[in-house]
Amino acid sequence: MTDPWWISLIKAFLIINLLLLLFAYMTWVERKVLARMQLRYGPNRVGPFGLLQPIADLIKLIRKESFFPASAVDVLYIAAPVFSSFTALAAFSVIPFGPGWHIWKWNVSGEVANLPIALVVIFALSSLGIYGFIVGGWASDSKYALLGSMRTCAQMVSYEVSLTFAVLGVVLMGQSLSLVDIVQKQASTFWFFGPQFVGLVVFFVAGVAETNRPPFDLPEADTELVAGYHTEYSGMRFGLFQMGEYVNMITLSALAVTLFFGGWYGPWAPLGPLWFLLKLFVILFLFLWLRATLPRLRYDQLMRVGWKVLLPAATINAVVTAALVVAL
Amino acid sequence: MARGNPIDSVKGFGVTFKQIFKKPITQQYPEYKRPVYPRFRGRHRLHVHENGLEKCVGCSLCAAACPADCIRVVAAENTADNRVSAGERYARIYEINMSRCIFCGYCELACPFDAITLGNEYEISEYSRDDLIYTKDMLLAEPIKKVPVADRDLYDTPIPYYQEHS
Amino acid sequence: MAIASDRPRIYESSRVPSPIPTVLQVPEELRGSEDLLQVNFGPNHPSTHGVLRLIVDLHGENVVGLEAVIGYLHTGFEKNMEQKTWWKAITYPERIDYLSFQNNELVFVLAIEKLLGLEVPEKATWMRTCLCELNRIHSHLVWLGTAALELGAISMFWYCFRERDSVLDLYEMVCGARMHTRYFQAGGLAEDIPRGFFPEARKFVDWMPKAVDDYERLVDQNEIWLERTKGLGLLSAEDAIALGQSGPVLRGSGVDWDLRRAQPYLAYEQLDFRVPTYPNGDVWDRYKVHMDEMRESTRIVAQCLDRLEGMEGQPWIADDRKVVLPPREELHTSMESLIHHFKIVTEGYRVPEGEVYVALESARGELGCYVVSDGGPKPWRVKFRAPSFVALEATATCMTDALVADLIAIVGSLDTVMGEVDR
Amino acid sequence: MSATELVTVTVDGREVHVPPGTGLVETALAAGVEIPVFCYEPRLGAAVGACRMCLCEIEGMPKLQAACTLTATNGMIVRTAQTSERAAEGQEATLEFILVNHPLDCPVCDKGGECPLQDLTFRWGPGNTRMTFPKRTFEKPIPISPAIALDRERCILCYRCTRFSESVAEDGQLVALNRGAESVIATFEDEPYLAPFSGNVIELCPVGALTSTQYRFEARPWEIQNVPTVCGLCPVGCNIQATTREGKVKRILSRNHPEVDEGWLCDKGRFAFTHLRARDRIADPLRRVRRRGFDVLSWDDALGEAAELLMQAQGRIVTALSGSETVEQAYALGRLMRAGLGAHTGVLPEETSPALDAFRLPLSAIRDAELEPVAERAPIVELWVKAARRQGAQVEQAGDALEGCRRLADKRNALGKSLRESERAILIWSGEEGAGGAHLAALAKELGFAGKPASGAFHLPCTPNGRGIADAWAAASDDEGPNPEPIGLLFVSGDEAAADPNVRALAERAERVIVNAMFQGLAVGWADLVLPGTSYLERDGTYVNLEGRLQRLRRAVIPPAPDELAWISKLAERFAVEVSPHASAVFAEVSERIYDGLPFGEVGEEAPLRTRSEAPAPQLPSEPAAEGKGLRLVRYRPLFSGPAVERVPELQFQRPAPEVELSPGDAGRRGIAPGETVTVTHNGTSLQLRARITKSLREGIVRIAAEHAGELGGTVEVAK
Repeated sequence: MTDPWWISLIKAFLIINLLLLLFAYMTWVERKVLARMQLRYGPNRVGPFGLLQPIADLIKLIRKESFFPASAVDVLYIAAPVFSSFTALAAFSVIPFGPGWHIWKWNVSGEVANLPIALVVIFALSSLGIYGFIVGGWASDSKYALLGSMRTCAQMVSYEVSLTFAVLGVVLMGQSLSLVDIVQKQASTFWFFGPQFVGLVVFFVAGVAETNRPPFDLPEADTELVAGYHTEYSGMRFGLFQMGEYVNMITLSALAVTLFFGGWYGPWAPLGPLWFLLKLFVILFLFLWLRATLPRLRYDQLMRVGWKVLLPAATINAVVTAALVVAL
Repeated sequence: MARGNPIDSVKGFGVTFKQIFKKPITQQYPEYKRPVYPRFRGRHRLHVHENGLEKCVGCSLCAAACPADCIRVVAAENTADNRVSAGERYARIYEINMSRCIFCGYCELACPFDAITLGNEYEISEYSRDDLIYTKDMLLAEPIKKVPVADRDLYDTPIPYYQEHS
Repeated sequence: MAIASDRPRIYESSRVPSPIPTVLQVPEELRGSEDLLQVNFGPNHPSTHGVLRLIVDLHGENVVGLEAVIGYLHTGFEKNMEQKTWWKAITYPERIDYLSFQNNELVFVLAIEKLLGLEVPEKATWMRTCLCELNRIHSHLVWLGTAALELGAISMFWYCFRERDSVLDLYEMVCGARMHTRYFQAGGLAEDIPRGFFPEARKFVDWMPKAVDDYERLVDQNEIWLERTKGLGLLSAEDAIALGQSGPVLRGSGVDWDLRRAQPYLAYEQLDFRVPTYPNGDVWDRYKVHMDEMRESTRIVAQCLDRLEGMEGQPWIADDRKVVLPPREELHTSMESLIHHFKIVTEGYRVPEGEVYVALESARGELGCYVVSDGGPKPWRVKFRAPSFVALEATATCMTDALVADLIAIVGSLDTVMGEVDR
Repeated sequence: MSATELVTVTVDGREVHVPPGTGLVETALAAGVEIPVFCYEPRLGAAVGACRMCLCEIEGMPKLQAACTLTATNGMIVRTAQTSERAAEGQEATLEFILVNHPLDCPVCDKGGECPLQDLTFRWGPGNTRMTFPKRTFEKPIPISPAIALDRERCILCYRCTRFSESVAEDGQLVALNRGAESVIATFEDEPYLAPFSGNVIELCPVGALTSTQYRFEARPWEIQNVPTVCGLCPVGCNIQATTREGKVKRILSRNHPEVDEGWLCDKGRFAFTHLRARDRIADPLRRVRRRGFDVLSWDDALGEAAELLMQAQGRIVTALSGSETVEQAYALGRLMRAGLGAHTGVLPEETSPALDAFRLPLSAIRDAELEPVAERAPIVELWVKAARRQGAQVEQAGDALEGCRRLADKRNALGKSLRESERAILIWSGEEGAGGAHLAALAKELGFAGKPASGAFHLPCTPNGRGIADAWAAASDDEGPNPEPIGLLFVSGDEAAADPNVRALAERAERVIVNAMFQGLAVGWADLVLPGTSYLERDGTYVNLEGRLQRLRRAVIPPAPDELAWISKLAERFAVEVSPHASAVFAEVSERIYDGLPFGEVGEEAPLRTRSEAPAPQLPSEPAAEGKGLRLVRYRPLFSGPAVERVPELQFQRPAPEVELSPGDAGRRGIAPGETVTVTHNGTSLQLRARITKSLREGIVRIAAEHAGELGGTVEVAK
């Protein structure tokens, strides 16, 4: 069942790089999709279709001066982006992306680490990741950044509750906290997005909020707070924050795929990871579509939605599911 | 709090999604240069007569007309061995400070000899302000970068009434 | 939070005291509190991009104090104009309110013509009406795009700019410049209307209502948009009048007042159009006024085009040799024309002594131009009544119970152009 | 004037009361109505009504009348073009007629933009033309003198120029040739127009027919600034405007001060400004280096060097002043030398006596005088004298200064007698003798001018501000010291001093020489240190002219080097003397001492003449010892001479020829015919000069321009 340590290492290495590549091209996709929705072309100068744009961005970010405010708290200021990008990357380790393969004499599983409490790990890591944003905003010693990190703090904490409650139904139905088990369960029964539709909606909305994506991008609302918690960041430190944010978004989408859409399983061909990727992109597209269409919420409205709409909905959903699961 | 039909909120998604299939409106600028209309007022040009003499006589009317005071003309007298323009005087120095110019075209209106016109070039950015002071040689030279002009017959003024009736 | 203080009110039904508070005072009980955070919104801020500074006192996310600092775009337009001849000064007003440029140009030209007692040909009058309404559409489009952008609806900006570009294309075709046209000259128009204008303008007029439909589909019924705009930045009709508001801000507060109808100029008397008003005085209503006005302006443009198409061959500028530049072809044959050309260009025409105030309805409200002439070739005094400046004064009054995010929405909804505020 | 003496005229329905005889143009102006004119110019004498622009309808006269030729009479009812259709039509027709043959030259014409023809056409004329035929052409431009170009196509035959030439300058060189449509302006016999006041016709011309060759195509009216200042080239101090463009003086225009110049300028004042851009103009301090000539120094080094030279001289310093310094500059220099270094010896360019202050009059009084004995004339004074003669004044040549004085003081002298009787008599004196006017003052006192406010005396000095610098130098310190011997350091201030042979002679005795001059040519060979000088157009300050009028100089252009006041102030700092670098502050100090605290700002653009003061009794110097036999040589500085004129090509023809002037008697006795080459001998040195017989010269005297007189002096002998 468990792989030898070096296989895990190779997988981890591959996954991290794939994830980074995905992050890089996610920025490209986002720009392209947004552009098309806004009657523009998007990046199309660097390489064919602008495909080298992410690399150009990377080079730019690395070469750019890493601005450092004189009154910033140095260790925390530098550590914050590193921390948030690390937790974001780490969270992906428990997401199963394939059924597992038999290569030569080893069985290779479809995830880096199959933990019985994978879901808890993900939530734990994402809760930790918040500290990166909060500390980063606070350590910058800037009013905009401070406001941004305050917003992050409140928003993330609020929505994490709803997010967790939203998956309770799935956990109940899957009867496991292991993501692999949940996927297998879906494969053997049905995908959970149907029975858990309320859970899915709450999960998705809370997920958008959790990843600071529009219309919940209040922590970095550019027209209000300049750039929120990362106002004072530039160069690769800023890049790390961006990376954390995008990887979080990917992780969340992957989690949604895993929890509600049967993970790597597909209706026709057993394509494994390809199915997984395809579903992942559909959900990511939703993120972008939201950004292109909706205005930003206001802070108090955001809190209201979080506590008064999402949380009750998620709770009722969980209770009803529990009742049904017990009853059936 | 809730107003109208909540489904209406979703209409907006249709609007954004629809655009994906439309042709983008942005222009791929350096490769594609949108034709300007014939009246477009861009970079100035000084003209010469067919016999090679400059049309400009250095009268400074353009400088007087310029609301931004960006034209400097220093005139001198034509001599037998140095004949530059058709009249008695010519512009020894003719400079336009493009960084001040507001492209109002008053210089063009003011010039009694049609010596200066505002052309169709709009690609006049430079890295240094000094380079934006155009000298006579630059203004007399044939513009290097060409910008297409929309159909002159279609988009330009019909024959003025006073010309028809005189 | 109440803005009224112990000072007397401007008039009974208004809550605005006299003198008008332009600063939102931090309430007594909060003063000196450590919870207050004073934040500079601007001048270097994405929403104010270098032109406006708002010093905001925040209590948490609540705006409790507000002070506007202006002058970052001060260029001394009025004083500059006093140094230029009347003819040259025409190029200045269009740069004051760079979005409503054609209206600004018109108001100054109308003032000159009024002082000169100059009759303008009919064709010029109709063309001016047409361009001014196109200009109103242009200005409202920019407002809508940027106001939506500030609320986070980023795509709207691009859709609005698509139509705006069509308007600017029309300007480029007619005037030679996309924004600062100097097309209106004392006596009429600088040039005749080009042939291709009518079909192109028709195309735009046909398309524009559909575009407005699209904008409305995007945000009109959107729950978040409604949440962000309804009931915010309230300005009652009484307060709006007390604060001297005009234009969409006034009409968004339910006052049915439009100079185009109340005091017709140009060809407005002969035009059929509606003046939209909305009663609540919140950001939403101001937004609706702008949307409706775009539709109405499109109708006006269509009516103008109908009239103009029948005027081919008519003169577009008055035949007054002492003011209007003589035709170019005469410069090579007629000494008199050359002298008149020379004098108008270098010294400028003289405008009889007198003072005049001309007001018109620009995209942002009553745009007034007060001009005093001492009989010389240069204006002795030029003063603009800038609607943006007046609108900005209402910021503090509107800013009751507002959060940071509303601050942006409210300031945005007042539709101020800082170039006009600072002049 | 009492009301009974006024006549009532109605102009366009407005009643106006004016003295009888007032021109109709002025009368209308008094009523607030402008009658446009081209040819009318009261300064040129009687109106000629040549241009017909001033056509008016006058009740009782059937045809339109030229208003400029009429004077106000009681009950006259005038309707100008503003109210009369006929007059307007007439005026428009006149303009149309004038423009029929006017070339389409505005864009190339120097007058364009400040052209009365343009102005009047724009304001009164028709908007379009009926003229479709080819226009008349002439050869153009014709240089009628090195400084003036004539363009006959543009001429509208107003005859202003010829009238000036005929009846103001009285040179008679500009004339109208032919008649009717063929009329053209030309010089007499097509000779170049060579006259000292020729430049005025440029300003008089209402179109661009007469233009300045110096200003040709240099600038347009909207590109220039006009700086009101005062000419610093002769003691008259004509009020001028310096037209500048892009930091360079482009031309000089007159600025009518009715008491000083009446709007006329001599050609020197008008054309000599190009010396500012002379090729040998010094822009940096120079130090003499043996063999190599001069080395350029930085200003810091130069001031260090100057301070060292001044220190080394240990107070044995002589300062030679030019007379072209401003009052402030002279005072500052005085403070530095006298207060800072204890060097009180100054060589002033000429003597000036304050005694004449008691007989002060404006120059315009000359015109109104009935009697004036003249010794010799200065440029504009000459025009005033001519005007006086035209008005019927008796102008007498009084002859040689001292001798003449004595003669007039004699009660039996006929001229002296009428001078005593006349209420309006003016004495004019020039020349370097006469103790700076002390003799003249004594004579005026003797003739009883003190009690006659319309009678006065003028001494014409040689330098533009001799009086001002003498006063300022005296005001700088109250101490006196002995003349140093030997001279440790000679400080030469200004070009005139540098060009003065007497100063050069002084330099022979000096150990070191510092020269402050504009031109390198004046400093070569004798200066150890050269500090760049500036011109009157480059300085702020005040001048005192020959009337004693304090006038304000304004800086028209920034000089290529710091002006004198700036570096004197820095230099003075090193010797612990406080001198402000700003003319206003220095003037405040000077004014406190000698001008009754008059503030700098109130010197004014059209300066008033200070009232006559109770002057001290003239201190007459002892009579010069009678010299040996022979003819007495009078060295004089002609108007067109000096370092500035030498550097202006347009003025070369005006410079004096190498001539010796003799009286007819002396010439006849020696058998000298006009134009013959003669030898002038003095003390063994001799010069070959051309002889010229001058009737106004008294016997026993010969005159030679200083620049041609070489080392001659005292008494000379002239032989064939």
